[in-house]
Amino acid sequence: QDAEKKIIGVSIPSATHGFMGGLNWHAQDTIKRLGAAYPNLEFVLSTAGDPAKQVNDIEDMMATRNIDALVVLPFESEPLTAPVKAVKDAGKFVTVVDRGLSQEGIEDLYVAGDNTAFGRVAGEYFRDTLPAGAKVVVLRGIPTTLDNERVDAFRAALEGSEVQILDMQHGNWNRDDAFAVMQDYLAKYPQIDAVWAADDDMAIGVLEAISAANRQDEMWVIGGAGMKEIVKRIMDGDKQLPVNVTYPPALISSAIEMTALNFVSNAPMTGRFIISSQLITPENAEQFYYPDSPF
Amino acid sequence: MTVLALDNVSKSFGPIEVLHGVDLALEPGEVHALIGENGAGKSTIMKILGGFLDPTSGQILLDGEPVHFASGPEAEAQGIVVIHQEFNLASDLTVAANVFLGREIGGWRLDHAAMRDATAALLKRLDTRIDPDARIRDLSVPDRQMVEIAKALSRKARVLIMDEPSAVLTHREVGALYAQIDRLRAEGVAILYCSHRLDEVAYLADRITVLRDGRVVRQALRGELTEDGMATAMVGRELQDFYPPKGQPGDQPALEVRGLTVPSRVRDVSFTLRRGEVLGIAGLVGSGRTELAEGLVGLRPSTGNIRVEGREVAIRSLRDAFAAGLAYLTEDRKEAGLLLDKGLRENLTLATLERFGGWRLDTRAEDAALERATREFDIRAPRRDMPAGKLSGGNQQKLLLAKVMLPDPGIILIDEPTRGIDVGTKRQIYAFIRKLAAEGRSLIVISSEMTEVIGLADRVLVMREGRLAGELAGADMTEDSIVRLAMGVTGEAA
Amino acid sequence: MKIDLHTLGPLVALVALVILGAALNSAFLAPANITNVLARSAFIGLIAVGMTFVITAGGLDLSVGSMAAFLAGIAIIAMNAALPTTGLNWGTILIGMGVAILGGVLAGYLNGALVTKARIEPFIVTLGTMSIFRSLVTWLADGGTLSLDYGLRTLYRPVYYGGIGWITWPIITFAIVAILGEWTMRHSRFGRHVEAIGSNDRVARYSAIDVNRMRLLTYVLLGVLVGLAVVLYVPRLGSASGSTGVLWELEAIAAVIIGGTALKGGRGRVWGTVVGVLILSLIDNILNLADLVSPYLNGAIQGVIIVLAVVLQREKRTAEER
Amino acid sequence: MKIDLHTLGPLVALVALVILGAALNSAFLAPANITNVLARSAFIGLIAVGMTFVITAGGLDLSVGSMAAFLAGIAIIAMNAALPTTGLNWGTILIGMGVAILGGVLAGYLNGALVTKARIEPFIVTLGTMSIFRSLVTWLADGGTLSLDYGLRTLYRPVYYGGIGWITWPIITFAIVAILGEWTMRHSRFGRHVEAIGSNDRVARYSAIDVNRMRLLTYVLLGVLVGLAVVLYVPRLGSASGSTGVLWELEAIAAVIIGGTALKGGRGRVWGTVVGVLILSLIDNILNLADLVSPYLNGAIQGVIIVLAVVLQREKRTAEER
Ligand SMILES: Nc1ncnc2c1ncn2[C@@H]1O[C@H](COP(=O)(O)OP(=O)(O)OP(=O)(O)O)[C@@H](O)[C@H]1O
Ligand SMILES: Nc1ncnc2c1ncn2[C@@H]1O[C@H](COP(=O)(O)OP(=O)(O)OP(=O)(O)O)[C@@H](O)[C@H]1O
Ligand SMILES: [Mg+2]
Ligand SMILES: [Mg+2]
Repeated sequence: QDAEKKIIGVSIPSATHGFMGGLNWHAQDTIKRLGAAYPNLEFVLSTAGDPAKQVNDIEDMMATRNIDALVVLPFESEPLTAPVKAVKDAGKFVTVVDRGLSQEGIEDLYVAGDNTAFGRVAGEYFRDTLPAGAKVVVLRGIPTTLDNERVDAFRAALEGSEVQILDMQHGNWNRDDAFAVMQDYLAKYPQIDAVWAADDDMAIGVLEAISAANRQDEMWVIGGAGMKEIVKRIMDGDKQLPVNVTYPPALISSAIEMTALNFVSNAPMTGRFIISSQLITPENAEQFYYPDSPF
Repeated sequence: MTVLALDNVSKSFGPIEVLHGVDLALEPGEVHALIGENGAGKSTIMKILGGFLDPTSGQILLDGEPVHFASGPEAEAQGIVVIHQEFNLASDLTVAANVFLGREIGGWRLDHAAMRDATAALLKRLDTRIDPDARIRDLSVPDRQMVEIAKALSRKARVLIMDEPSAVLTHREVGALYAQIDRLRAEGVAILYCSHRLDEVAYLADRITVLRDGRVVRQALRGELTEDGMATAMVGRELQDFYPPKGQPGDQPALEVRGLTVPSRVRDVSFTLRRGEVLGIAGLVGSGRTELAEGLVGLRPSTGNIRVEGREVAIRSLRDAFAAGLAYLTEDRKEAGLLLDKGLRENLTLATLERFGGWRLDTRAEDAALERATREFDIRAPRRDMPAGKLSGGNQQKLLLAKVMLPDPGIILIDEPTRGIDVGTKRQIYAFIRKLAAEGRSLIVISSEMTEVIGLADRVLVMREGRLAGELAGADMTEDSIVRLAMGVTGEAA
Repeated sequence: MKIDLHTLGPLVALVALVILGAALNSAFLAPANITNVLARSAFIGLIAVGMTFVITAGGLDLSVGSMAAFLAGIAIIAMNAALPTTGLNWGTILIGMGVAILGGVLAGYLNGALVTKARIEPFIVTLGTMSIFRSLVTWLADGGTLSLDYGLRTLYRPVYYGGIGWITWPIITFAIVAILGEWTMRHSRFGRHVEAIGSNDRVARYSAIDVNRMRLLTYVLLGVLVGLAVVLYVPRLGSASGSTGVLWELEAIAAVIIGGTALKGGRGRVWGTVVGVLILSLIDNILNLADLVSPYLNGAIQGVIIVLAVVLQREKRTAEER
Repeated sequence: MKIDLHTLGPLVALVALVILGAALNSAFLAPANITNVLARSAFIGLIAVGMTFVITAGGLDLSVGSMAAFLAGIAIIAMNAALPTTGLNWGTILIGMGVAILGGVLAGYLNGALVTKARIEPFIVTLGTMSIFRSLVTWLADGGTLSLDYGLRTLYRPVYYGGIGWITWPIITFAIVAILGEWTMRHSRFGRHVEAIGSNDRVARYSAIDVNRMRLLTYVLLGVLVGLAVVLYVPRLGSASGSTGVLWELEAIAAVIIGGTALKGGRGRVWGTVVGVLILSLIDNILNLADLVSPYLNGAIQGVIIVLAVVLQREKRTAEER
């Protein structure tokens, strides 16, 4: 039994929208589980509402909690690069989750989803499913780099096809905003064949707006990230929600777990783990369904 | 040799002309008194001279030359200093900061010591003990007025315009003010002085201009007009006896106060007010008269035993006092009396709204009440829908009186009833107070005007440093004996 | 009747926006779009009417957005919890509505009591409760979303989407509350007292008005209206989360001030507030309907229009004064 | 000397927090932690000192957070653009600093001019410019992040992290600005006039004070201080985006009011503001020191502490007034 106590700091953005909520839940759940399993591991969790606060949190972990490892999901890549590098330079084990730092080679372990694939998989589905001349509208997230990556990949996938993107507005990964934007799309465009809502929270708002306008039969909606309600409806074969694209919030669990293993097992845990986005279809939906998660 | 003059000046607010072709000339080394009824246009003239208002027609002559002042400060740069009827002090700032506001002493760093010393010297000259470092909001109304005067004295004035500077002052402070006026006159300053205290006009003025309804109706030199003559010229008719005859108070006690204490301001005051009686309360500034009244009506936390009509009542808020039939008219009409930005109607009925309609306020009834009040209290407003703050000072006071009388109280506490009120109206108010007493109501009149207390009250209580210093009645009520009690001087010759 | 320039200014801005909208897109004046915009305005609208009273009495409430999220959260939890006992019927929904409104009363009372009894600056009190409510709802939702049971949601849905013809319930509620609010401000004792307190609270106290009680009441009224907004909000998406109602407080305060109510109190105009709310919703709607610019710049256009709407109103006022 | 209870109240709260922090974690009082807390307080601190003047003069500025993001954005763009010409040296960084400060002057001037010349309520003006700045920086960054060239960032880094021993430049800057601010408020003509304007602007006007000019100056001063905060911020994170400086305005205003400056103006306490800023930073720091509760509830604890800090101060005041 290794008596030495190891402290692992976990710094993630706070739960300001559905996906982050799921991620927060998975992080806390994993910490609770691992804390019980490995008594010599201690975890410090902090959540931040903006990049500057996240840098503060990391500084505090270094200065007052004396962490041995840091698991960080950067709020934004650029501003977190230097502070995380400082942690690495202090000889700590660093795991970066989901959003890569703007400088290569800082982290020991990288666990991420694939934003480009997230947009591409959705885009390919649109391209392959929709007939020529079909019209789609897009709801974007909060203006950020990762939203840009997703949207660019989506657009690239549709390039050359006969599918036309009518409009792209920001729904800010928020149900209410998405509802309002979709209502206005519906007022503005007499023909819409499909909607890419890019996030399941937004998809919920979009679906409400469509059914309020009684146009359920005209269009289908694709969200993203595999929210349990949406996955359930895919499982049930809902025509309005033919498929979904994964971007599992559970990737934080893998990251924390691998970091923990680095201390409790002999196998060195380093490298890059990209969890690519997959298409959830009615056939495979069951394996993506986590009824206990809040997301 | 005229310094400043108005030449055929008229002034309109909207469609209403309030000054009609006024001529006025101020000479150096002379005190020029401007008198007239409430709303006659005195303050308007002063504001025009001071650059705070533009005349609608006519011109202002400075040293014989026509001038135009774009603002008050511009006129002040020419040596024309105004003490306004309403306070012009920033209440978050200290006394010294206010006195030197806009003309601070010092280079990069303000010279606090110099300003404090200069302020202390000015205040000393005015014979007051105000702390130059006190904040204005912590000062009493008279003290604020003394600061205003100190502020005006600190400017190098060629022309000093004073709009009712003495209205809120007591005896002692008025003396200090006169001394300063005499000094300035000797230094060749031209002074325009407005007051409703005719004795003071007779004492101070070298020249008197009487204004009625925006017109000059009389100009006179010192000694040409008696006080009666002034009153007659202002009102336009003969005025008879100033104070109405006193009545016969009943024997039943209307209000019994035992051991009333307002923490740190009033201690252990007991008295009885009989039905139909007018009880005066006199005292120096800061003697705690206002606090006594406010403690009595629940506006300040107080302890003690109060009986109304023999029944013991617990008064913890003004609402309780209303329910017990007490009403209180504050001395601080700008800060505690009227909503200056609201209309006359809203102000009149504010304290008694439950009498005007049920769920929906009955504006008709309110208008009718305003109609009655304007008649009864002779409130002169150019327009019904104007904000109360645009009324002339005296008319604001009348509106406040009307507001307090609206609930028809049985016991009425009036703090400084005639502050800023013209002689004619004063008489009306005195008669009114007497009439109320004759109807069986009981009144407490707090006043800093000794003659008013003596002329009006059946009995007078004198306060000193938060305690009752004595009680005087009948022929014992003389200025001399009141002052003795108020100052704590005993024996015959002090 | 005298024309009130304070209310007229924003009205001009509103009309200008309507004309702009109609010119940009013919769908703008279609009944469906009008229904959408009005119904969406209802939440902020109800809250802003309450806020008008709070601000008129010299107060402020930054917590309303978080409060709405919190109330929506507890209402959903209550309905889900009651469902097994009370069954899938309107009774359960009434329980949820009751929880939202009662919760609003308590939350408003909390704010009001801290302001009047503990004598803390309203800005600080409601900044504090804003954090508290927001954090409580996130905690209740475990960082995620609280969702109403699917059956209940289906039953409850018509409260947002149904109505009399195209005039849906939110529109009706908003209209009634606006009329009652205007009436209360103009014609009731309460409104008169609220204006008096905001104008000069010392004068109000010397006029035997229970200043603290009235102030407290304005916060409670606002709380009730937030609760009512929640009653209409929950059936729309059937969920609440930490991101519900973010920045509603700023929108509500902005609507109140655009409408001509003075931030320092003393002068309340409920009609103006209604116009302000409509201006703000219309800006969003028009930006979505027209392909004006990069969506990144929507915020800038919004900002410019808000300032312009108020310029229209102020220009008049300066002329009136000297 | 008379003891000022308004400043004493928050000071008590600050001391209580320090004791709490030290009790929770021995590392709390270590120089490294103190440096961290003080240095990160500097951004809000500088802004809050400026905000003290704006609020004291009876104004308000909601745009500072967005303004900071915008200024950081243009400073970064300017440095990146200048780099090929001027090379990798301090000259380039000085250009960036100049752009930030000059931009601050202009942005402050814009706010001030709209408030004083166009006579629009400060709340609305700065709500508008808040949207505008935020949206401009998002647009400049094309929805993503504007990053400073890596070489420049390395060169610039010591401006945030370096200093004299553990007293880093941000701490030094904040200390100097706080002292100058306090001095200006207390001992300069400008400070005196600012207080007079906030207390009663008619009186100020009658005292030959150019009220509009002074008000405008407070906004410009605040703009400059926002620019200065940006000069320190850029080397810390090396980037700017739409999420930079979100909610800084609320934090700065809260610090000012916790410090005892009245929201309605007339009474400015720069020391109090400094204490308020430190209280707010310490709350965050202490929440990170110990795993007190669910992170979801951090906001609630924060809210409670803010209200308590002000209760401490108000309790005293009521006692004094009675
Ligand atoms: N700004 C204004 N707008 C409208 N009317 C005004 C304004 N200022 C004064 N008035 C009116 O002009 C008239 C003259 O007012 P003024 O203040 O000069 O009277 P006054 O002689 O000073 O009276 P008092 O003795 O009561 O102070 C009054 O009827 C008053 O209501
Ligand atoms: N330290 C103070 N802080 C606040 N208000 C004060 C203070 N001292 C006096 N006042 C106010 O000033 C007014 C006058 O109070 P003062 O103690 O002079 O009583 P007074 O005997 O009634 O004198 P007078 O009626 O002549 O002004 C009262 O309204 C009182 O509330
Ligand atoms: Mg007058
Ligand atoms: Mg008194």
